[in-house]
Amino acid sequence: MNAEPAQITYRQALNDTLRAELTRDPNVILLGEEIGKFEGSYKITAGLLKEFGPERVRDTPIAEEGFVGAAIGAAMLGLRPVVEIMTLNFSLIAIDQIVNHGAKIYGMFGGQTPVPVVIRFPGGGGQQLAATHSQNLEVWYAHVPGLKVIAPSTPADAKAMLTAAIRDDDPVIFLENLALYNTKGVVPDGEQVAEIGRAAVVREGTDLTVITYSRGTLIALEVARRFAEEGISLEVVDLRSLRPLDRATFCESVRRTSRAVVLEDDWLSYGIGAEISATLMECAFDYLDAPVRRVAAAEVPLPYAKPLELAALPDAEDLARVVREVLAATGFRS
Amino acid sequence: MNAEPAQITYRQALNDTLRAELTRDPNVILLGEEIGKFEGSYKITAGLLKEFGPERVRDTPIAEEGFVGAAIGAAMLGLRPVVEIMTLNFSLIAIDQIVNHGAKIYGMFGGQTPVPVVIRFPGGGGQQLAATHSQNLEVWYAHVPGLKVIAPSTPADAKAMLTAAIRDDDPVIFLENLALYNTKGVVPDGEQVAEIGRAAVVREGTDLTVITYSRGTLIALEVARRFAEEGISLEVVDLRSLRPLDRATFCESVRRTSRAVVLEDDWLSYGIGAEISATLMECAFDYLDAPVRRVAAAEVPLPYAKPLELAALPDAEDLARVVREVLAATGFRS
Amino acid sequence: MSEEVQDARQLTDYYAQMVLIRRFELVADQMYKRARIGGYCHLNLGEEATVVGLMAALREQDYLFTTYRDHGYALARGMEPGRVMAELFGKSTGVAKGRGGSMHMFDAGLHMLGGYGIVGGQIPPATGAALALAYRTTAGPEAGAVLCQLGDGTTNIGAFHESLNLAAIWKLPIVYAIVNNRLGMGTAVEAASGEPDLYKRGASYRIPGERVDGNDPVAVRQGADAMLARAREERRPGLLELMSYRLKGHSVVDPAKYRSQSEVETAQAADPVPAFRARLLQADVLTEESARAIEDDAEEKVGAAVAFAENSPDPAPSELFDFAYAQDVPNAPRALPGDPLEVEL
Amino acid sequence: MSEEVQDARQLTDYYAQMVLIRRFELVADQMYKRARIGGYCHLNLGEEATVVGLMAALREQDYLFTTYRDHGYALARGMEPGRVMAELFGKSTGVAKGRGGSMHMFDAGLHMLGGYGIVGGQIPPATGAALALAYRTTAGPEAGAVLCQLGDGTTNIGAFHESLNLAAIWKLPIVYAIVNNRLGMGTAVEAASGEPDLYKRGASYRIPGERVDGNDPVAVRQGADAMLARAREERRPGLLELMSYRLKGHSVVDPAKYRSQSEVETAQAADPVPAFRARLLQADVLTEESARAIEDDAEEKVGAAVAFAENSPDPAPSELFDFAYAQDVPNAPRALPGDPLEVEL
Ligand SMILES: Cc1ncc(C[n+]2csc(CCOP(=O)(O)OP(=O)(O)O)c2C)c(N)n1
Ligand SMILES: Cc1ncc(C[n+]2csc(CCOP(=O)(O)OP(=O)(O)O)c2C)c(N)n1
Ligand SMILES: [Mg+2]
Ligand SMILES: [Mg+2]
Repeated sequence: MNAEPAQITYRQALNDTLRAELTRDPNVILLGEEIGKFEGSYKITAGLLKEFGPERVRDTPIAEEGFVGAAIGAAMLGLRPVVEIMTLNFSLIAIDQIVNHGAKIYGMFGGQTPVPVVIRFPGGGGQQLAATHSQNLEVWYAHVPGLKVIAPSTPADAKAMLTAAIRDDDPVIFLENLALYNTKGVVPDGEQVAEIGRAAVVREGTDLTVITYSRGTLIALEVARRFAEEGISLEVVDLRSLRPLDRATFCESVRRTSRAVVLEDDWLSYGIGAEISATLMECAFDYLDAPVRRVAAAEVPLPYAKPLELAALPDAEDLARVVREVLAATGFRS
Repeated sequence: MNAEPAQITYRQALNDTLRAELTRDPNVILLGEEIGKFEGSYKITAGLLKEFGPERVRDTPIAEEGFVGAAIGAAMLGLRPVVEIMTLNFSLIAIDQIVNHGAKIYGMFGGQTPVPVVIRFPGGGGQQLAATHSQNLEVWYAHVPGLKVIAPSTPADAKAMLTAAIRDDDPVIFLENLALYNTKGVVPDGEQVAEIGRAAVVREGTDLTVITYSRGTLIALEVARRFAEEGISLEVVDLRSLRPLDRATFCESVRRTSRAVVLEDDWLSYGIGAEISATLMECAFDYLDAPVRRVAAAEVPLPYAKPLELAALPDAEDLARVVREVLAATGFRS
Repeated sequence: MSEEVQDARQLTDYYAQMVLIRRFELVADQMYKRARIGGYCHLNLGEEATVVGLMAALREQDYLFTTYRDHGYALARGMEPGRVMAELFGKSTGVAKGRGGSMHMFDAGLHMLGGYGIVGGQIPPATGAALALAYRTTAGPEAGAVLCQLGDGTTNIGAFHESLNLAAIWKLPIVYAIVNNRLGMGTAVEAASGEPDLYKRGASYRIPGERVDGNDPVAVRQGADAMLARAREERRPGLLELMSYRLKGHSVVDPAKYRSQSEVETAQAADPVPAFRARLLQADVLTEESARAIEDDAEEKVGAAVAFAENSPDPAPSELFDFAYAQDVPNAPRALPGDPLEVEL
Repeated sequence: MSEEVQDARQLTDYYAQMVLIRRFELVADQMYKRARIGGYCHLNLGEEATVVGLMAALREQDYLFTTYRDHGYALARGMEPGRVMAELFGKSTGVAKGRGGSMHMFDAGLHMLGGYGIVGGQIPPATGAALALAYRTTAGPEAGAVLCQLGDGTTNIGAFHESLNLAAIWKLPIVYAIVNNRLGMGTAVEAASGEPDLYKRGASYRIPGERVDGNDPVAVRQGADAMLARAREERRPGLLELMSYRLKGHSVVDPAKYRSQSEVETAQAADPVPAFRARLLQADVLTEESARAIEDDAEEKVGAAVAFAENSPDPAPSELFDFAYAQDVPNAPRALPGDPLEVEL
């Protein structure tokens, strides 16, 4: 007699969470370009200016270095700013503040002043936005001690992980994805606080582990469903946290399945998948039946034209093909 | 009856090469903070202002984004600017120009206008410069299509690779290292032009391959000499080019030696070594006797205090220890 | 040819260009809504007089850098409408071979060195182009100069500050042209800029600034001419502010709800295209007939542009790596997603 | 206490602070040359009057952000000389526990929120600190404000522009204090800045600017007092330029060959420490004896600071990860170089 639980979008989950945290804690403020009157480039902050006023939902000029740095300074005095950068691509303008300041201030000054700031932005291609507006450079941030870097793939995780990020005392890079905003899922009511630094096995399986995050998780789950129809059982690990990286979860999985494929949206060389594969080299060497393979984007500035964009970005077909190749290489029969 | 060939410093090799290229091609100009009157923070440009004048050796204000971007624009009109950024750490301020502009302009606009700019800077820690002045973020640049990223380890390579970089039509990140400037080596006379994109086996060996670059090469060679005294034969691969990455050279080496250790100065997670290990996973899986290991920096903002700095950075002892561990794990007896 | 006749020809030509841009943008809007165009699409609707006036002042030897709001500049600088539309359609025949799309018009031959999508991103390279001109050529009335177009909202970003300072101390032949369309997305100039009289911001670098009516192509041209002349002859940078207005949303998909009805009505009443038409009719430069002929011609040209774009080939996936590097090197990656690593042993 | 006596005390105190800084820096220079101090080491020699005047205007509730040239600020803000010296020595007792070194003095309790080594890097966070003050407190004569110190060369970087603009439009209680010591490393202000009258650069944001003699601590204090008062009471940012001079090289290792002998001589003649001494003797605020007592006291304090630093323990390698995160999370990396991956299965 239970009604089907209501599904909400990833966008809505973010919006609800920001509202809840603004309501809960007066130290939480939002900063970003066009987050107020315009309601956000991707409408994540819709309605919040009206509800909380311009002191707490603050439109900024186009000055990423300035306002991200200002958020860092405000956090040093105990505010908990949540900054929106329109897309990951523009975070490059603020990266000195993020990496040389936000990530350093706590440790470099001997642990005196935490920097509880959240920096949110979507990455991702596939929207024909061309080379400068389609990047997945999360690996840059994931490389940097002092930052926490998280990337939820579902509305429920978006809620629980954004809540955790806002309450965390360290600078958190909160990676969203243009392709996820309209995806839907069930989101539990009430306060949900994820533990930052934990991956999740989002589908259990026995034959091969797909390791991925953010948008990739949806693709991996779709591919796993397809393979299930053929009696092939894929396990899917959603990394969720890129720093710290929960190596144990995927190592344990791959030790069981003996086969692994990484799916990532970024460029192959020096991408997220490199660390996953290198980790498996160390933690699952004796368990692997075949080399770990990576499915990643072609290494070119992403072109605008749709056929080229499609060719350059990894998709379900690419993943399925590689999964099959790995299975075949290990003489797997379902 | 041959005299011992003269050795010059890495610094001198760079200085000589800049002079030679300024002399050869009027399109070559130098730009950077304090490169003229002050002769360069690390004196790489000593004497050049006097020789070539302020139009060609141009002191800039402190405005990394501005002058790196200006060099990119000048390159679009056919100049060949060589930009010095004082250290890698400050390149973060210019990174939007480097990655969103320099790396994109040729491809994104359909191949109409090359961007022949060289961006030089030293990376590296170990000088007690603390967290914001000691970073090794070359992996960020190595991840980006459209850039070429090279990192010579010897004075001879510094010369041949800087010459190649200046004559190359693409944006080249030329990575130096604070610890290398005073190191010496023989540098062949006359024009030397390296091929960008090639690694080098800088010491041949049979038992284990150490893969490294920049400062790491010197350490690896030293460790290899020590092991040779015990009758253990290490091969050393100097990557020299991080993008493109010459996978064939180190894959071939590891297929022969069956054992590999990566030495890198950057932070372990998502560092250069991750890609090397992940590559070996794919190209040498069946040849490896033990998992590839990585020797990298501890993942903290680098502290100022010497004992902490020493603990955080990889050195010859760390490499030697890991080499021994890998040899032991594979039951190696010399 | 008498000056008057010449003048009349010029004015007629301005009108023709304005109408072409207007028509092109309206059709681009349609084509976007019909999903012929993807990504972002920012139009010059309302800015035609500014665009045409600026381009009229620019000579062949000069260089142009713009923002992502660049269709009008591409057309007025001389790119074929068909190739501009083909770029919007992502076709191989596009001015950037379909790689760039709406935000990234480029033609090396015409010295249009790009529309740029990162706010402020074009300013340092434009400044560097002026550095190259200063390095290579001598000042004089025929020397080349650079025009760097930017939006009002863009004056608040660091790259603006750093670049203008470089241009000042290095005495570069460049004019920074701020198209003040009153808004950066939904943010009014006054809300974003401590000094909303943007032309005054040159003072921080001793760069002279001037504000001009951006709805009058003649005034725009004169303002730009004077500053470009100083750039050419004296190697002094200038800061030109063109007061304009964005008639529609920030991009095609923006309903621009953040503006009041009265604001929109005022703007529409000042729409530079009908205003310039009326002025030329009044001055007997145009007749109702000749005006209509111009408008019909624009319609036809844009129609042909669409047809050209429609009939042009898509780039083939096999061409993906064609412009990976300007100069080839060994080991450059060319793998498609999921391909095994390319390691030639 | 009569005003005159109070005044005399204050002036004496300024002198004592100036002398302490002077002595501290001279000893730091020695200690660097004896390899007790590593990394970079930038001294306030010649800037003592500016430092002391600024710090005199700053109240307990205010916040301070500076550059890497920060020893004097640390001392004048109230840090113990021994802990400042210990920081230079990289000891656990240092104000940043030896993590930061010369460029990174910090004391949360004293609201000294850091020396910063990236040029311009301190300006956005300082602006954000002012935002936090504005958000949390009401304007008024007792309200807190932020003082953000920066160098002349730093006014050319984007972060300066973006931050001042934010402070202007958001009406933040902050004073940006440019210490114009005429040089950024070897580059003269005129060579780096299109507008070398740096206080005028506030005009781009309608931020009032003022130039003050940085060799006179009283003038500096008065200038800063007035601007801080406006920041506190009216929430208006200010731009204060202090004309100063760097007596030695950019850092301890720089021989400063790029300056002429005459330039150096002029500067030495204007050295603020002896000048202020002479002035106080002249005004009978100090006697030769009381002056000497102050100087001896400074010498003793700095000597004690060195002894304290020498005798302090080095941080132990086992403490390397102590401040990796403010809030712990699972899987945070704690491996030393060469350690096998930490994977708890
Ligand atoms: C660095 C950066 N930040 C943000 C954006 C998103 N964005 C694109 S256009 C725009 C507004 C620009 O306004 P203005 O400079 O006035 O130009 P207009 O669009 O009015 O022509 C913004 C914020 C961007 N492209 N780049
Ligand atoms: C972004 C950045 N670029 C360059 C440097 C190197 N650098 C350190 S101090 C300095 C000069 C700064 O001059 P100024 O602002 O006048 O301060 P002063 O040293 O005179 O106190 C430079 C270029 C840096 N630390 N950060
Ligand atoms: Mg605008
Ligand atoms: Mg200075």
